[in-house]
Amino acid sequence: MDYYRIAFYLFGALTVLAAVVVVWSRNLIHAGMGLLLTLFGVAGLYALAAADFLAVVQILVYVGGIVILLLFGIMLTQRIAGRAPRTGVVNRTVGALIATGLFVLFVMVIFSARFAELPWIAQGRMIDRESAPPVGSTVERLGQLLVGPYLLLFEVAALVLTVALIGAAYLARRSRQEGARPRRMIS
Amino acid sequence: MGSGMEFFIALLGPVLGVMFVALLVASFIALYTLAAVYAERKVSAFIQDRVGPLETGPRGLLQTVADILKLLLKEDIVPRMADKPLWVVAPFVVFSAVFVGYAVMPFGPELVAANLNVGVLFITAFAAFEVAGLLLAGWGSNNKYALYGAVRSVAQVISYEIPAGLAVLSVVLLAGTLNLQEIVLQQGIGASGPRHLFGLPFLPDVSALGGLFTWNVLAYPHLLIAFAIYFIASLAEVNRAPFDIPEAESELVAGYHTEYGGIKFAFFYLAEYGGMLLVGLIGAVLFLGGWHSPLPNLGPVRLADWTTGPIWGIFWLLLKGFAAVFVHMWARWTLPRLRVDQLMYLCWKVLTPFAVAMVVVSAFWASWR
Amino acid sequence: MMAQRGYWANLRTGLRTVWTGLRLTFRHLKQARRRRAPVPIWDPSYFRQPDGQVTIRYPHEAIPVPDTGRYRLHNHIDDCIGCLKCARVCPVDCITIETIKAVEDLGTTSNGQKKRLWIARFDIDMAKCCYCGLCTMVCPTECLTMTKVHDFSEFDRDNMVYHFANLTPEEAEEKRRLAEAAAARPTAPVREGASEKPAAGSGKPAFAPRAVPRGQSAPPGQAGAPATRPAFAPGAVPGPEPEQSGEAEPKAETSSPQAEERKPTPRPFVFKRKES
Amino acid sequence: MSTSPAAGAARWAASDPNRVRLKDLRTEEMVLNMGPQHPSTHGVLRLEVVTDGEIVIDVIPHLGYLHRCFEKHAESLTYPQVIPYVDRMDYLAAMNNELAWAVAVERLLGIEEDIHPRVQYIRVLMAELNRIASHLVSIGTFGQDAGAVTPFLWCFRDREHILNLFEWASGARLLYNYIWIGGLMHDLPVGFEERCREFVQYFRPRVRELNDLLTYNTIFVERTANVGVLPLEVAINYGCSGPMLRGSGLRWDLRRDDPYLVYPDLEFDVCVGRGEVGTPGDCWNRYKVRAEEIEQSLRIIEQCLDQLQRGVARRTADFDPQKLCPPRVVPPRGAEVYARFENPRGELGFYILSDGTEKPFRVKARSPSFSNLSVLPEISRGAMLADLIVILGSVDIVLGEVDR
Repeated sequence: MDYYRIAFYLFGALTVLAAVVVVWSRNLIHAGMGLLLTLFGVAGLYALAAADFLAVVQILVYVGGIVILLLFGIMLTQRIAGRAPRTGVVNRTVGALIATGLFVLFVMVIFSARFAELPWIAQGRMIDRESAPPVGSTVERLGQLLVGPYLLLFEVAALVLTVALIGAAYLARRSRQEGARPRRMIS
Repeated sequence: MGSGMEFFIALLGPVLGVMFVALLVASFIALYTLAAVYAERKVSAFIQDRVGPLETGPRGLLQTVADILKLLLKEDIVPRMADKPLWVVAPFVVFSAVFVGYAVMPFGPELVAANLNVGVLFITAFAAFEVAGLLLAGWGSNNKYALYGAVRSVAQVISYEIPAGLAVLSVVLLAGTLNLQEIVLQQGIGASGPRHLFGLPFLPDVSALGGLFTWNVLAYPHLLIAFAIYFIASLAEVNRAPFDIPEAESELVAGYHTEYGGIKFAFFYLAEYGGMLLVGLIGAVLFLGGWHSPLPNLGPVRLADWTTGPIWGIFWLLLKGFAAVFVHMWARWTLPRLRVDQLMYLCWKVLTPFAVAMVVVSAFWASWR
Repeated sequence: MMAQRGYWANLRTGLRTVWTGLRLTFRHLKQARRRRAPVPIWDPSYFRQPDGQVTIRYPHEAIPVPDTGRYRLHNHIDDCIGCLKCARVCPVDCITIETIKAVEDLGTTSNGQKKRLWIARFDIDMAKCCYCGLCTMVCPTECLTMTKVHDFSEFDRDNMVYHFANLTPEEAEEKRRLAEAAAARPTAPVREGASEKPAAGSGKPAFAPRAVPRGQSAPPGQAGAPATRPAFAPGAVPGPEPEQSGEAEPKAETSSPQAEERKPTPRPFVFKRKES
Repeated sequence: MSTSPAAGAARWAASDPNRVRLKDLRTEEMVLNMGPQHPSTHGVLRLEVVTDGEIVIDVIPHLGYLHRCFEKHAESLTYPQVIPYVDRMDYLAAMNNELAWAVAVERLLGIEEDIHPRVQYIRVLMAELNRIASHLVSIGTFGQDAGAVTPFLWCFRDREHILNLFEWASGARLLYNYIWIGGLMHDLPVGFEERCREFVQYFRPRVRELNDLLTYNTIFVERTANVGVLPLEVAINYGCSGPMLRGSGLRWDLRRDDPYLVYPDLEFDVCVGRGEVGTPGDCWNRYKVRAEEIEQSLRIIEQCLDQLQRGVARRTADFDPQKLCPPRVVPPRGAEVYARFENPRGELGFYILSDGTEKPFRVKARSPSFSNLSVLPEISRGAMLADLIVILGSVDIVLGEVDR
């Protein structure tokens, strides 16, 4: 038992428990907060796997950005006065089928993958943690990869996001124009 | 059993060390907040031709101590209709998001709790995490004003993070690292590689001179604009006037912490003032030489060498941070508050284009160098 | 705004005005080393005080109240002739007066008016008072005045009722009996026994605090029409033996020299609390 | 959920793509109760605000938390006794209210023309001083509504000098009972005129300071210009008056258009919203009208002081304004009057009907704040929540007068 292991189990437990909250909570806000914690736990796992950049980006983008916006949306669109927003259970059969299927699939993949024999894992196991030089920043490698071999994918992703942005702006504009109430535009 | 004991000692030793450092920082934040609240009252009073706290202790110095004692002794009320778990946890989330930021802050040579390779990103990420706490507070209070405050703070975070991030990026491009300590080291006498005055190669190399001239804002003059952008955005980040929209007193009573009292309210205060100092420190680290002395070596008068060291490092960095906090206060008691959409205008149409321009300049500068 | 003036012009104005404001507030920050002295407005140096802190640390220092200051009411009962003008003019009916026709000679007031009435009751409810000063203006003998004492808050609303009468309830009852008797026998001579009292108004602190049953000191039901109250109201019955409450000295009294000379001053009637 | 199809398919409703139309994708409306305990409702006003996110859809002001039955009260009080009550209507401009009541009753008695010139000039002096004090509060709180706290305290610092002057003259700092029917409570104390002149000199640079800090500050201008635009027709239709009406561009000032006392002899400009910044009728122009009126009041004060020190209203030994008051105010039976006056907040009118006794038979007060407040929903629909506060601040209400 060393710190990495303790931390690993802590973050693992956090991830799983928060995920359970996401699934079981019928209060949408609580579920959203659970999702936030799950992603936070995953970020911790990334950090333990020496992927510091990824971990921080996970927090920045998912925790600080996406989930917050998600909750923001829930709060704005659901009834505020009165009871808290709740979800109902719908599509029981289909949901159960899909969930079971995915579960079986993942288990099969995990057991067939034989992680221990993957080259980079094997390589990593051979490094003596005490004497090895500290793992350098992954930022440079990532950057080089992104503008090197994966440039096209990077650009495509950027394009998709731009389109999404334009779409969002368009939707916002449309709804404002359709609104019957006159709104004086200021400055 | 023996191995168990060894195990626990091996386990607990470093944990205690970390906890000691954490407690040190936490108590520093608490003490600093006491002083900062007092300073804020005095600054506001003097600007408004008043006298400020005077009665509690000599020159009113114990006023904030009395206030914090009052907050500690207050009954811990939970509103009946509040979403209790969220409501209870929110102030601590907000505070820890700020608190964690201090972990990667280089206070001097070798004086940094966690020398993270991605320190800059780390702080940005947890600043975003703070918003989660505000959202929890706003929703958990089950109060419309609090909800408005939370919603506004989320709208605000999206606006200010872009220019702030771009301004930081323009430094990172030139520094070539995300490590805060390395960024600081580049701005002093120990800098590797030549550092020309105002970044112009025909001017003399000042890396041996140190002091003011090696700071980023002087080594790369365009970063002065980036610093201004960062500073304005950081005002918005810590919800200070003129961007105190989420807690706008005249509209939202107290925004997201309307319902809070007692120790929970104190934590919001700690977070607010801790955040003010934190963004000031980040600004100092990125633009103003971090813990480096502003005094240059002038021939035999080795001012920069004499004023460098762990104690000096803490002194200079905190001095720069407090200066930023003072400007925060000064601006707060001078300027009216912007409206939400005007903050958006400022962030998206004024700050962001300029910040992008600064990034472009930095990129060219970095490749040309 | 922005559309009218253009992006750059607006940016320039913004920076300029923000900077102007910051400079201005910084100047005030520096000015805070000086402070105004708490001089009264009639002092010629009032508007020549330095710029700087203006706060007056109130309990420690105060701006002097001008002589015209209209604050706590005071009735110099020796001069009161019980004409009821003040009670009648009061817009909020905060003055309650009961008079008894005197059968003996009461002397004259300081401005030479003849006194004909005992003031069995002269209560001013300062909690109701609106400080308009009308009562002091109509007072023919100028015995009712507004003093400069402005800080006289109380914990109990009953303590805001100030009693100025020059008779104790027992004495009032006595006088009332005498008056009734005199009214029944208009030609009857003044009884010997009563003549021991004529100097009562000046010889002893007639308006010293005295006990009246709580219900009587500020009867809420009588608030509406004390001015038209008959002088021989049956309500003024003798109370129980007085509780001594003279130790409750209103502290605001000492701050005004004017109030000092008027000693003995009216003291609010203080009920003893259980714990004291 | 009411648009869900047949009951059997109800549980599919949530995923029905046709159910959600673009125009339904709006946030739900929320009713926000602002007040009666709220930092910015300037008293015990309750605003029921219907909001769509940050946007105000409708505002319903709920009044009456401060109702004290002034009009009914007045029927049971003699005419001079009403003065302390009118003080408490617009408690920030008590002198102006007293002046209004006194002149209205004098008009009822038919003695308006006979008022001693010194009394008249003192009244005007006091009214204009109080106008400055009232506008200072208005400007200060308006700045605070916009988030600027410092101007508020600077304004109160200067208002304090006016209150000190008033205390010196009348004995009270807020509710003066100084202007009496036919006369005054006292003559001015000796030295008052000089001190008043010093005040004018002291105060002029402070107005400039205020302009630097607040009036032309870009953020303040952004917050207030083009916000809550009150078109002139709307202002007239709602019976707005005072700076509200002038802010919309109408040169209408009762001191000039229906003059009373010695105002015809005094020189002053009627300030209107010129749209120097923003458009006439917006919050900034209303604010600016008040700021400019302060300077005009200073002008009037200087002219009054000239007359009081050297002119027709000189101090004389035998002048006793209290003696000028009629001993009993008994207007003839059936006499009625409607008199209107330019208060800091607009047209204050008193309708008085006499039944030949010492007490009025009927009194009706037309209070400017009430009429001005009534236009609030009209101009704040479609604004943002932050604008609503600014608009309310620019209307400048005093709840004591709205509710009476």
